[in-house]
Amino acid sequence: VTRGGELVYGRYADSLFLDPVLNDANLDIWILTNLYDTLLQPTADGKGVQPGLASAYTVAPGGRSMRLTLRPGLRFADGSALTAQDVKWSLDRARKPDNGAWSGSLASISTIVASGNTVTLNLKQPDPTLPAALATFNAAIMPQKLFNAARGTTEAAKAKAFAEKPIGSGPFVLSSWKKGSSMVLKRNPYYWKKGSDGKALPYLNSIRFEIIPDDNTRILKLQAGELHGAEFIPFSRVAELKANPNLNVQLFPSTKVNTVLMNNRPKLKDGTVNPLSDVRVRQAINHATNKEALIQLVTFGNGKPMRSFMSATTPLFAPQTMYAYNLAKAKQLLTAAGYANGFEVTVLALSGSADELAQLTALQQMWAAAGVRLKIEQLDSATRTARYRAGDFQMRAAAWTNDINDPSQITSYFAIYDNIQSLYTGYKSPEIDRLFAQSQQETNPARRASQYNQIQGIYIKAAPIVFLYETPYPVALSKKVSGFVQIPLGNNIFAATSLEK
Amino acid sequence: MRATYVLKRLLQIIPTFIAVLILVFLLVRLLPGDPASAILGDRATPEIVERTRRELGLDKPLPVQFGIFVQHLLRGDLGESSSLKVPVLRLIVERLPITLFLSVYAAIIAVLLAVPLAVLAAVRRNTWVDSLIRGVFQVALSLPVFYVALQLLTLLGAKLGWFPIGGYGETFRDHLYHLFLPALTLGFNLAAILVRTLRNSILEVLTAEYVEFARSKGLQSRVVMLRHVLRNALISTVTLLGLNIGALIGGAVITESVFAIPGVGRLMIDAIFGRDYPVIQGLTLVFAVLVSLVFLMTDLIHARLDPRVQHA
Amino acid sequence: MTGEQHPPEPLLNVQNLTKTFPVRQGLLERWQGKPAKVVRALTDVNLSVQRGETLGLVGESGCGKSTLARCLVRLHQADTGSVRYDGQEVLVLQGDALRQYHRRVQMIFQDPFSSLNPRMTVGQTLQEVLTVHRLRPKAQQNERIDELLSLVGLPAEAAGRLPHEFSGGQRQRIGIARALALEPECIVADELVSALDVSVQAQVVNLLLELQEKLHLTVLFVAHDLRLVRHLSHRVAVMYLGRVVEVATTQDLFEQPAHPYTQALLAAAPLLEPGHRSEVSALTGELPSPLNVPSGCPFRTRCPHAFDRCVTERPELAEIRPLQQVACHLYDPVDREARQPAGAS
Amino acid sequence: MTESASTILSVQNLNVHIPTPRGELHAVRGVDFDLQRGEVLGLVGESGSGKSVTLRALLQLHRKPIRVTGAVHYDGQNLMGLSEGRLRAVRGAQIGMIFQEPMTALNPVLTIGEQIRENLQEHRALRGRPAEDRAAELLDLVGIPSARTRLKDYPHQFSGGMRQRAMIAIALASEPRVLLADEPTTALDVTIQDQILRLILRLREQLGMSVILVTHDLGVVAQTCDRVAVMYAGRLVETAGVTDLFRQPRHAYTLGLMRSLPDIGAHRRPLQPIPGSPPDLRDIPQACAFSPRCSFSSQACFGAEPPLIPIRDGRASACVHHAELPGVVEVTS
Amino acid sequence: MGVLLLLPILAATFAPGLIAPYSPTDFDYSAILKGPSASHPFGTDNFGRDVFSRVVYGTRIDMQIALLTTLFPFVFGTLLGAFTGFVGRWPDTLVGRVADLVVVFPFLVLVIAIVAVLGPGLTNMYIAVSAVGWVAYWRLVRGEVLAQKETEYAQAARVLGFSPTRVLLRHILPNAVTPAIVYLMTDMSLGILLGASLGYLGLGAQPPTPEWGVMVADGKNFMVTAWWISGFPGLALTLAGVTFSLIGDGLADALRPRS
Ligand SMILES: Nc1ncnc2c1ncn2[C@@H]1O[C@H](COP(=O)(O)OP(=O)(O)OP(=O)(O)O)[C@@H](O)[C@H]1O
Ligand SMILES: Nc1ncnc2c1ncn2[C@@H]1O[C@H](COP(=O)(O)OP(=O)(O)OP(=O)(O)O)[C@@H](O)[C@H]1O
Ligand SMILES: [Mg+2]
Ligand SMILES: [Mg+2]
Repeated sequence: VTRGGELVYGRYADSLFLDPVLNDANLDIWILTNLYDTLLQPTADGKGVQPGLASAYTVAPGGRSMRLTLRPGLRFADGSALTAQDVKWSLDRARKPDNGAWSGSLASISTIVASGNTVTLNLKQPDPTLPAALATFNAAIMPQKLFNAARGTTEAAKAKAFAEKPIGSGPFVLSSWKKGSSMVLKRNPYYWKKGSDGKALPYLNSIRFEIIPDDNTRILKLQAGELHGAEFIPFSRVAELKANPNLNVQLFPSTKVNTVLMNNRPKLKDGTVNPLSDVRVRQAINHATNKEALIQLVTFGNGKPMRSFMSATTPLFAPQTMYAYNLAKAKQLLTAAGYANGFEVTVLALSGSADELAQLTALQQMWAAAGVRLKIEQLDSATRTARYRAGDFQMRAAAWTNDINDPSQITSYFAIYDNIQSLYTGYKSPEIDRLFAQSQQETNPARRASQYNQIQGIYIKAAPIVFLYETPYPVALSKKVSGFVQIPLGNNIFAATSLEK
Repeated sequence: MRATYVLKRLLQIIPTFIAVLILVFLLVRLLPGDPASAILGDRATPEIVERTRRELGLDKPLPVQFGIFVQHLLRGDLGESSSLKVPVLRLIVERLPITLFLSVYAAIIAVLLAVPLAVLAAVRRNTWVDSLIRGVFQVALSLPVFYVALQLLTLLGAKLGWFPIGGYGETFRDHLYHLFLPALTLGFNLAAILVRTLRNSILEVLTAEYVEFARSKGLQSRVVMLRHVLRNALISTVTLLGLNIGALIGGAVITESVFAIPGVGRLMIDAIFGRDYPVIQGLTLVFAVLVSLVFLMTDLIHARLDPRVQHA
Repeated sequence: MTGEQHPPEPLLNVQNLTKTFPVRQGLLERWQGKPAKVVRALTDVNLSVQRGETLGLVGESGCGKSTLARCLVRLHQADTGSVRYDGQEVLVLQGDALRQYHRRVQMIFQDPFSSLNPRMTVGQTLQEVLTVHRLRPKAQQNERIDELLSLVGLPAEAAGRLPHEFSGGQRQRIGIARALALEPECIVADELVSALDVSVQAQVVNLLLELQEKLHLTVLFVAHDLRLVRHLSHRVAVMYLGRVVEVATTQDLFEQPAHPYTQALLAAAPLLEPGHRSEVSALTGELPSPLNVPSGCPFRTRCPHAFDRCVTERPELAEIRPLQQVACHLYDPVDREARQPAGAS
Repeated sequence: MTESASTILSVQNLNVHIPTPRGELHAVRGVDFDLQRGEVLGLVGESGSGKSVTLRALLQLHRKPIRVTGAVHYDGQNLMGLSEGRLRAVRGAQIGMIFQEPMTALNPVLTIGEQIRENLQEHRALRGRPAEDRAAELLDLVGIPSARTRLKDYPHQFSGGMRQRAMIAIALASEPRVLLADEPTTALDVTIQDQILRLILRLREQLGMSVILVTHDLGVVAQTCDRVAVMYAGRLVETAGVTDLFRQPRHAYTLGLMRSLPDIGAHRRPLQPIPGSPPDLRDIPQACAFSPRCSFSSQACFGAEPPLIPIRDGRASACVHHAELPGVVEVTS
Repeated sequence: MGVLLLLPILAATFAPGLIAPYSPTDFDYSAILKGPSASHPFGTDNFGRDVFSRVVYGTRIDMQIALLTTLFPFVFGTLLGAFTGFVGRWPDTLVGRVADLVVVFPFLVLVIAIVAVLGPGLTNMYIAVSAVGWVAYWRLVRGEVLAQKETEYAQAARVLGFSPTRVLLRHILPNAVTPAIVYLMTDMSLGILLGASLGYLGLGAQPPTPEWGVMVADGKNFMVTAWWISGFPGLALTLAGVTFSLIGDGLADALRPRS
């Protein structure tokens, strides 16, 4: 492998807040692990976990505690030692209930004990998701001393100051950052992991992220050799770039599912009757959706039909019998529901998103055949979010990716009303609630898998959403680049990336 | 005379500025969808949204918010971007020069293109040269900026590799090189407007009695053209150019996103979409001041070119 | 005419009419407390026009002739003073009363190219007047239009044409017809024929004379062509820098001009006789700016006879012989003997 | 007309065609005349008769698509068909021109000084201080007080009369031998007009210039000119010494002009206008152009346009009836 | 010339069905991203829609945009300009200040901000453009009215005892409105372009509306592989722009009163 060099990578938007705990956007999450390492790490296929800062972990019988052993000689990027105390402090911070959106993933921990190079997590109840949670960005280990030394009097102020110049133990460390324009990461000389040449990773000297929102420009820059890699390649361009001898288009498997969420509530915000509250109508719409055609049209053949509400890359995914494209069936169901003449329904779309627009335009056409007249209302993200949070919508296009290597996250968001009203669809199933609660403490993998199978079956039948397709992460790289991975959770892993001279 | 004139014009900006302040404040608050929602993603719970609103001071009544805003403003504090979590002033200081560079660059390209071509078109009026010049610029005027931008990028940038695709560069020469295509895109558009008016005013000036008089003095045609015709024809063009600088800055919004230039145009759009009130406010104020200053400069140049103005 | 004959009550009587135009000033200057600048277009103008008479009004460009004319027809609002028409104060008229006044007093304009709305045919122009003032029922309007056109010597078919299809002289006729449509008693003609060629001028002048005869019009004839004024007017008023400096019967004014300015004006007008140019220039210097009117007598800066009193004291219009009024200190009995100007007889 | 030693400018068969959207205008139609050294030649005629166009044609100022034909001999050299470069040596240097409108003929954005110096630089190769001095001298010559400071003024800071004088100063900067003056006083008051005409006459004396004075004011002609050429519809219809012309016009149009002026004795009597209006130069009939308005017209006036032919005493007329025209009734003021 | 170009535009506006061979919105999965051919003269887009048909149907939308982005500014700006120019004094000063305020904002930014407030879509775009666009007309007409007010025919109208309203509406306005009408033509093509720019940002016409600007924007991902998707609507935009401008020039000539 070649060592050294600067990789220039085109991102479509910049990160906002590089704090593992308090951030809330994929833009942060997907590069955070390059800066902050976690005790465990997701495997490249996204299905399991592997050792990280902790070289090993053991779960006590009965599942009420977990013991992790830290690697010897761990250091932060400034050279200071990474101790078990840092681990305890970091995890305590991450699980504090009002700290950020992610604290719930560590909610099962009751106390943490640090001694020597071991850390013991005592649990309130058995938690099958814990290893995955520890491999997630919010459980990243931060330097307690440096954090406390940061400017500011309050915890929040310190977090902000620290996030401006973060020091972690990941393969890279932030070197310069012009918000919204570029970010440079430098090699962390203290990184623990070794490369295939036996020397410490990473191979690269630095990574330079350039923020180029316009897809075309990003691609043009890549083609012109001004970038070594570019994310979010529109599917329409995949074939073209694949044909380019200098480029390598990678379609990394993802946990991304593309759906149309429906408002399941009996009444709409304005008090009118909501046709989508009738399960037959929702099923009819699913039947009226030609997934294959959609995949051709929107992803240019780069997607796969959904086989559950979660992606096939999600642990405990169990393929289900889905709604086949069947117009007759759709019409029949609609007639049965009293909509023989169809009805009009409005979908909230994100303005400026070409893919979403293409998708909805296609659906508009398909559903029209069944009498469902789709109106597309393009909104900016702020307005759209406010609208659906308030339950003031009929449909909205949505894509989801998992953040945690476990099905519990997506399930709690998609199917559990008490979290955020099942992604604000208003869908509620006591059956799923019960199964989910059980699964959250089920340490037996087989039983947990069966619970998840049932949950998925119930959800698919109720069809609170329109199931569309899964898509990979399209990344185009120069042929000189090797060893780059984007794992199904979306994390960009540059640790083992190298750049041929 | 000159100094008081400048002062007078500066004083005139103030009321406009105050009105802009109030208007922006209100406009921004009228945007539906609150910034908290914009900042937080899909997954935030209502409590988190509420907390963020509190942090941003959005729970206070409007007049209080305005008071705080003005107070901070007087201290030179434009607030902190709610999405980028950086002081707005710093963002503006970082990015404004880029947009200014681009705008001035574009204006220079526009003038360099427009003046000789307008002269040529006017002198050769109603010939094929005239038709060609007018035709090309008419087409330029009828195409969306982003289309022209993308075509230039594809052709001169990607295909021929003459210019870098987007970016800004480090040194002055880098800037010139990197920003050439975006400046050309904007400049061409502006040139189209300028050529049209300049050609017409040259034609008008050409029929003026004083040009005839100048010719009757036996001056060289170059002298007649430059000193007598162009100087007078440029007067109206300068005003037009000034009025269009605002449009130029507006045009930067799109050009900057196509060419991946981190200027204030792009910042503004991001801020509008992200409901980043402090940034929108700060930028609008800066735009207002900037455009007012450009108008002022236009007036001054106009006064320089046209002696009738100051004394009137 | 003898002194005993008391002139009848004038139809139009202007007293102490003053009109200034503000000059735009910046905020800054106002803050600095600089006095507001004004153009003194008219200062204490006194003038009267008898019924049926033609009063000529002459003077240099910018001396306020048009301003006076416009004040009379209320196109400008005078600052102070009074204009009485047939005993009635004109300056306060509003609404319907003003409209009634305009039916009696009409103005005819100078520029044959801009005095007609270029988008309206002659017929429409005339018809509008008839309609707005309800002068004729709809059915009779066409007849009246023909009548008006023939009155000013235009063919009936002219009604269908647009102004640009006419020559300058013809347009002036249309302008006259438009004014006459109101059947006015008094006409204010501002440089009616100045823009026309001599050959055409005569046509319009004849028309004016003829109409005056036929319709017993009173005319205020503003012009700078002394020859024409002499030909048309019963009496002539001379203005200088916003003031009337001399008023007299035509004969008196041309044969024994009293004011030094009138004398200079007459001397400077070229004669139609070859080789009769006098050796010395009639006047030197420029007309002072009405923004900055000289103290005392406005003419003193160019007057060959100016003396100390002219600097400090403004001469008032005073009768020096029957029907001849002059505003000049030279004719003040105090100074009279000493300083009789050379030109005056 | 033959060229003699004293002739400085000789014009033969000058024609100017101006294309317009509504047809081609034959604005100047076969004009012939000579200008003698030191002479003031008046060119009169009503508005649109082609006076200005003629003057511009003498200096070859017309541009495409206007067509000019004929010959203009200045000092024996035909200016027609001379290259722009060669012409420049004549324009301004040998023949100066002043324009009709003092408001529009000065460049509003250049100071008066610059506009004078421009001329000095081109033709006298004067620059800097000497140019400045000479410019001030010229302004002084035309009677503008405190000339040196006024050099820095812009045209709009001058009054109408001063502008007209400044224009004369510019035209005279390089001491031309011929001055073409296009209605130099039309826009001015009589008192100022008087000053300007005197100025031109004085300069003619001092510099020995020849002047063509275009005007439509017969009074100005009478007071200023030595000889007169009367123009009607693009043609010269009569040329004569000024006294002869006023005593006895030899063209019906000239006579009409004089008669249409008010007569001192005839207070408030009808004038004698020339009926009708001048012809459209786009469509001139095959006849004397004045015939439709002429009270003397007869069969002889039609068929072809009568040429300008010499009649006695160095006069020429294009009137068929020149011999029958009555004298003018006494015109005195 | 302008009229000649206008004919196909009018035809496409009023009878798109007669010209377009296909529906502008129907997908054809068998003909996705096909280049220009006999059956699809302008090719097909990524949904297999016939670009030619979409361009033809788009004409109506774009003419509507051209009209509606300019109609209100024109009418409002013109009337206001006429009024304040005629009356002068404080109304004129007041409107002048407001106009100053509006022009201080970069036009596009202001429109984007307004559309962002009101939500994307053509209707809101019209509102936004109207809120800003009137200023140009106000200036033009006001200036012209100020000039016309001083002309002798306008003064004559007053002396003839006509009411101020009549003087303004019947005499001054018809003579003052010409530059505004000429500008209207330029503005119409600018309006379409603005629609395109907003479409590019997702704030303009909403799918599946076949609007030229949005079509150009939609095709931006296919500029290399399928240039026709954006190329032909771009051509249509250009032709419309040229047409309007030629008509503007023609109108300027035709409306100028001869003297
Ligand atoms: N509307 C106006 N605003 C400001 N100043 C004006 C206005 N109208 C006239 N004046 C000024 O008032 C003075 C008198 O002008 P007026 O037009 O009455 O002169 P005049 O005697 O008619 O001149 P002329 O012979 O050139 O027509 C001039 O100095 C002129 O500049
Ligand atoms: N550049 C031009 N384009 C078109 N027509 C022109 C042009 N110059 C002059 N003319 C026309 O040529 C004819 C003669 O014009 P010219 O200016 O010589 O008249 P003039 O005798 O000088 O009149 P005035 O006394 O009004 O100055 C007129 O009919 C005029 O309209
Ligand atoms: Mg006047
Ligand atoms: Mg002329």
